[in-house]
Amino acid sequence: MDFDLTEEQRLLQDSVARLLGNKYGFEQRKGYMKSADGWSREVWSQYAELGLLGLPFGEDEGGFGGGPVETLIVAEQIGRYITLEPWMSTVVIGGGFLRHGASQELRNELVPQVASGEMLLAFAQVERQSRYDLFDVATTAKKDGDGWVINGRKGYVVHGDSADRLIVTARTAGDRRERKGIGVFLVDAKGPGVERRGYRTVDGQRAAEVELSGARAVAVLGNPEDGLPLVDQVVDECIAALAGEAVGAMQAVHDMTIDYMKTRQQFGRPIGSFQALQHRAADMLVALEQSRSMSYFAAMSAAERNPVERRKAMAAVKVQIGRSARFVGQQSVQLHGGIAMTIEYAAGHYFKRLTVNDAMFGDADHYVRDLSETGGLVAAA
Amino acid sequence: MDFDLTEEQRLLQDSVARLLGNKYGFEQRKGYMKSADGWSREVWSQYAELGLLGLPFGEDEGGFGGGPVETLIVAEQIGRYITLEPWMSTVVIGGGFLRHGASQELRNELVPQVASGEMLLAFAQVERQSRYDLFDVATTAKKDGDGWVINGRKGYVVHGDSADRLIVTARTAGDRRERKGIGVFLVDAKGPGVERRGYRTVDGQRAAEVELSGARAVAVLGNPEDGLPLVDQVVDECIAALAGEAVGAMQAVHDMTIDYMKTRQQFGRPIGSFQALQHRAADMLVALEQSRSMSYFAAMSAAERNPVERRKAMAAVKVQIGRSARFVGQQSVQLHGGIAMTIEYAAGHYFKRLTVNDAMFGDADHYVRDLSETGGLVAAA
Amino acid sequence: MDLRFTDEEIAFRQEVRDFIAKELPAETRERMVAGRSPTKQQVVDWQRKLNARGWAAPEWPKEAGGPGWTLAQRYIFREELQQAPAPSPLGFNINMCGPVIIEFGTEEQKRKYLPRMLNLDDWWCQGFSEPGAGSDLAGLKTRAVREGDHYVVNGQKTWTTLAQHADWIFLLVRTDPAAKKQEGISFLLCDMKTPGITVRPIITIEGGHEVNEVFFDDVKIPAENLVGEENRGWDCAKFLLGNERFGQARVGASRERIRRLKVIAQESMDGGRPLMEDPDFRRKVTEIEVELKALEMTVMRVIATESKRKDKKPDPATSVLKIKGTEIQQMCSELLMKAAGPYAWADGDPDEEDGSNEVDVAPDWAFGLAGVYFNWRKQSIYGGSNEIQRNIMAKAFLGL
Amino acid sequence: MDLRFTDEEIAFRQEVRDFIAKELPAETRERMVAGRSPTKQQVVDWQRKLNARGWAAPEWPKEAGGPGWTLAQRYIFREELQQAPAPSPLGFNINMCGPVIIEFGTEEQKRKYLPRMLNLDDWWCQGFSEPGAGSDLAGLKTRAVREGDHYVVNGQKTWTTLAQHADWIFLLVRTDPAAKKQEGISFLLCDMKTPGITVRPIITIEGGHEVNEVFFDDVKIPAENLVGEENRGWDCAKFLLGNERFGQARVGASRERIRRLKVIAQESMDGGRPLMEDPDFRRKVTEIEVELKALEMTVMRVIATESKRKDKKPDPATSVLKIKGTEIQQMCSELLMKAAGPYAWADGDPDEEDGSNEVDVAPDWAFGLAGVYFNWRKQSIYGGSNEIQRNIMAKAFLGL
Repeated sequence: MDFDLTEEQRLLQDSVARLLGNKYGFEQRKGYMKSADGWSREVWSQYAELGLLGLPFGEDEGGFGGGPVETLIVAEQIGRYITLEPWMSTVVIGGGFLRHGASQELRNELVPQVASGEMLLAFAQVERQSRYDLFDVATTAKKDGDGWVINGRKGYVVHGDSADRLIVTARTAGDRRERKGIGVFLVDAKGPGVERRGYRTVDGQRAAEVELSGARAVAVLGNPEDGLPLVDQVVDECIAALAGEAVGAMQAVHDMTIDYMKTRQQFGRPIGSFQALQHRAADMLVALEQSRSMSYFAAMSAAERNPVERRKAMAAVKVQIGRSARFVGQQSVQLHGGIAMTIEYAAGHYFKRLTVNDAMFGDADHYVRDLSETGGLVAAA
Repeated sequence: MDFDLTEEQRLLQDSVARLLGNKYGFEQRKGYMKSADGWSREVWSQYAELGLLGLPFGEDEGGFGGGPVETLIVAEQIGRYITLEPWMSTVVIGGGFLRHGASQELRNELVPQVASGEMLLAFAQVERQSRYDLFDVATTAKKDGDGWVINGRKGYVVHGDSADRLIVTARTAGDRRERKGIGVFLVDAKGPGVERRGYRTVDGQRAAEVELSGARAVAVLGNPEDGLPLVDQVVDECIAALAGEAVGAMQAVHDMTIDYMKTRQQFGRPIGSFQALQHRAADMLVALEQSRSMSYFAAMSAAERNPVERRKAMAAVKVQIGRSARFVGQQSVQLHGGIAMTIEYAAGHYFKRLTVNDAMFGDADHYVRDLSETGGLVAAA
Repeated sequence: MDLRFTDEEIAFRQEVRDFIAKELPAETRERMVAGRSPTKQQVVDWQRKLNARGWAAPEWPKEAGGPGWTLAQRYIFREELQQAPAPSPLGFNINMCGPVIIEFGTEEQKRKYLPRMLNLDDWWCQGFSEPGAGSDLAGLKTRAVREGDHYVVNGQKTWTTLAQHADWIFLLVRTDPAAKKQEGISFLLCDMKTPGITVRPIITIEGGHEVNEVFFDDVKIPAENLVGEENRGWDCAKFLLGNERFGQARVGASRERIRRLKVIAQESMDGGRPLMEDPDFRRKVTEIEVELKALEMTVMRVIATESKRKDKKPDPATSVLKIKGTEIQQMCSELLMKAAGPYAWADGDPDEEDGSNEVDVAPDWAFGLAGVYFNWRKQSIYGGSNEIQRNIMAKAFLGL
Repeated sequence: MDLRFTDEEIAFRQEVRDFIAKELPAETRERMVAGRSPTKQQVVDWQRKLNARGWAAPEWPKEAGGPGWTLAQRYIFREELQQAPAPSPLGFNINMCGPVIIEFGTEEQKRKYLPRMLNLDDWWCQGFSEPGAGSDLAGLKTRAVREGDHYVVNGQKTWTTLAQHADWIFLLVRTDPAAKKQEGISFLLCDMKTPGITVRPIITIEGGHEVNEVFFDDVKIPAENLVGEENRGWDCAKFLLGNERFGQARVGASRERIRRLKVIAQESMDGGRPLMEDPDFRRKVTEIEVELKALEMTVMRVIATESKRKDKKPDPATSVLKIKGTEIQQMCSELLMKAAGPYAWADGDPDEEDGSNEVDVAPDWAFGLAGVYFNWRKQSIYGGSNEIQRNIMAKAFLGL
């Protein structure tokens, strides 16, 4: 049992922190948000240089050879600076599908492009009726010659507007809510039959509403008749990364709040000298530390072989992180008072990111139900 | 809309407060608890003199002619002094069954005895499997000549050990959890076929485990084939009274806590000067005031004719009162610190009574489920 | 003790309800149902309809142009507006500045301002808060120096709600810097077109423009615009703030939100069934319904007590109403966002007049709900933060 | 970063588990499963079995009679005891007084006391708290005056846990009343049979006898029973209190309670099905399971950090462990009571040796559970109340 980083991991952490420290001041971030993409191509190319875009791929295929701990390290920095680039979509989710679902040929083609920053990926999964159920898929994929033709509508496709390829879940067989019969397809985002309407989300990131009308898949990821286990695995890896992001964001906004409490004067003294607010800050710290612990558990469990155990672990992670993020986010705003309600102040942006982070792939309430229906973490005896 | 008491109501309140102020000091209460009955026959006879035992009965039959507001007034004082006498069992529940379920003949016989304090009643309803479902009844009543013969086992019969008559729910037809086929029977507590094992409950009151083996009913209350609506109505009236009791107890323990906070010194100053504890006390006050409001709603709703609306209202009352009682009870102990953990200090006794009060006829969790399953208080639109 | 409304009150409620049903424009209602604020024009139009009916200022005395209602009637009226939902009479005019002029103003001031307030010919805004003052309102620094028959004002106000719509501003200024904190403050009325006033928007976290900074740079305000005595403006401020007896509970508004929530949670699917059938979600909704019912009873208690009170001191229960009222409203906004799921997250200013779901990135019922949730976090901060309310309860009521 | 236990550690866990399975008397286990404290004799017997195996004092160094374990082993060992459940090594001996003697005691004191502590030949108790001192421990008033080769002690201690079983007491006394609060305090060892000592039970709200008042009336304690220097007893106290690094988390104990809770909630019917199938109840249980998993990871982080720390300062994470650990334990006790329903309410001292459900007024699995709930409210009060923990975090760690 050892929570220390290896020398290599420490270097990774330092280099990401240094890059974002230079490139992700609040004003810089605002500039990226206002740009056409909604994020920075320059930062993206520096990600590529640092190896962050090849992070999860083997060194033999041009990657960094990182595992869940390395992902956690990067994700935490991303949360600390609430960055806007499509790293989670392209590298964690997209990379996950390539690693676990792509043919060798496809990997050979795409991994170098992803690692170099040329290829952006986005996950088109949510549908209007699906809410957080990964298996609730109405979009269809029909065999047509050697290929597949896809029809349907996907919503909240994170970074779907700038993506080069979309990773689309579509039903090849069965009823809408059947667990079998789901396939995962790679679709050219600019190809025929794909219409995208990009928009900004409340946390300042980008997403798209995507209509697929006879779009042809350029590749199949995994088993087109039974792709749900693949989706589950990739989403679980993403949940572990999201946990890191949330911890980074909570730490940053908590630090910001403590600093503010030390300087902001009310009734002739710093507000941090009021005991009721001190206790609130202490409770936020408890929530943060419990979440940090849980982010380690998430990294540990991302590699768990038994999918039932892995899903349970990630459900627990979502519950802890989501509850903590809600509390820390809301209270950071409350302790700041009015100033945190303005768009010109960073705290509110952390609060918004933490709110969306909680709900990505299902919020704490969703997972507490899931976990309780599957017997929880402790067996009766 | 008028929340002031009438002159007569104020007199009632004053006289009960005066009696209990004299007779229910903490040491006196301890004495009653240690006595054979576990409560005071002397106080009981003074209840009779003040008319409290005839409270809900018409003046024409020797009662006080009181309604839900009068019951609320008395219940609040009972909570304030956490008294031990069987007033709730005999007058609110027993009286309720007599008023709504007894034949004129039976009323003529029993009301004067109840009002004078000679006749004690107890409600034998809970069974080992029933938890809080009033309709879950395994005890059976079988017709035998003109009468009914009862077999079964009842638990947590409050004041069942000192009662003269037991009011027993028993199944005359149908399956264990059917809503139809439940009868309510009056049984001589000392008669053949009745075995009682009295015990003290955690809140210092008395209860009994009762075995009924061929016990003969001395009377039937209401319709023996469909007695559940009668049971519901009486229990709802009791819930309104329990709300008053809880408000009285919360007020008393909150007052006690505030007093303690003003005098108890720690780190060279009264603990009431610590802002974190002040805010806790303020939150307790919010909980108390919301509960007081709800106790008025309970009194208003006790007379509601539509049983569905009445049940919903009482469910809401249980939820608000139960949640508040838990918070106020736990925090009173916490703010006192160690001293409230001792049996020689009153605060812990209020905490225990509030805990049991919450769970009588179902706790807040039970009723929030009930209410949410029946559509809540606000219609969708 | 009689806890029911009288027959007259019940008839009055029906009268209000009928009026709203007949007069409230459908567009206004729909916009508000969607969780967005009514537009300026919608507020003005509605205020004028109310004024035509004599209902523009529920709390004002008859002689000032009010309807002469009992507290119960005022409560019923406001509750019906909230749950319609319809715009409330403009608070700056009707509940803030108006009552101060009625209580402290000259006859001349009453004649000049009150009728235009009632008819919303003038939109007022409030110049109290300043940067740095926060919960410590009396720490204000904006200076007013008397020069001949004018005050010359320099300084800055902040969190000035809807100043961009305003024709007039009422403001607190420091007229005697040597005096103790609460003394040396005066209450002035100022035309927003006076030279030297600059309004700068503050955009709130969800992207809305609701509040502003207002800068005063050698702004000349006629001395006749002083309300009450010079250096006694804190009396006006206390009166104004204490006037808020049960308005912050907003029971009707929350009831309307819960209704809406139930509709949305019926539309929104979760685990293959309507979200409203999920036991955990349903439980949460029920818990707010219960809190709201208790709050409603608390409001009625306050009203019943108020009608008999002689003094004008704030009731400690006001803090209960503020704390619970805002907690319930915030919880409603959170559950609405949750009900909408990922489709709540499309960015867009919910108060933009044009709406912004035109590219159809979310179902209309879901659009913008996260924004409302973010925006409503302000409720536990403004109007005396909920922490300040707890201080008040502990000190003023519990004597700690 | 490697977050798993090593193979050696996993083997060690199995060894402990096997030992417990073989040696723990069924009666002891059953009593503890029912939520009751083990009897004095059960504790003594078990401690002696552990001692025979060399496991009586997991944290002691080898030379003092400890097993020389790593922090991870100690954690595993304690967790296995808790979740068996089996009695832990007696805290007063092994985690409180023993370490103080090891750190500050003379060779003579070590020889005299440590072996008897390990074997529970002497049962120790703690004389720290005093009436009126509460969270402000250093405010203690019990006086010790040096007279020749004795100290003469007068005063009163309170909340003395299991003093009724104790052969010896270690206590803090004031030896220099003129010195500042934390100075002038000394740490003494005292035979409970010394004339002038009176033990008076304090009965706690559920009816149990667990704590006591201990009165000292001209009690003569040999000067050789002073530990460390005179007037430097606060060093010993701080060391003792700071020694508590992760013990208050009690992860294993809570895991055992959750297991038990699941069994009971499976027995207990609710709405015609096992309570464990009620979505709301199940959710509550799941929420503690999640908190407990996070806490377990936090404990492991503390252990991993501790192994590398050089200083002996308390880790701020200790407060997290105290707050969350006690909240979880209290929540377990509350859910157990809830699960039992009305049958939890039969009164009876859960620690009575004879048990008290003999008249069969409740199912055995339900009996006494309300009492445990009431009793466990103490957990957020003692050991530095959870409010004090928040003060510590705000000041020592956040710098507020």
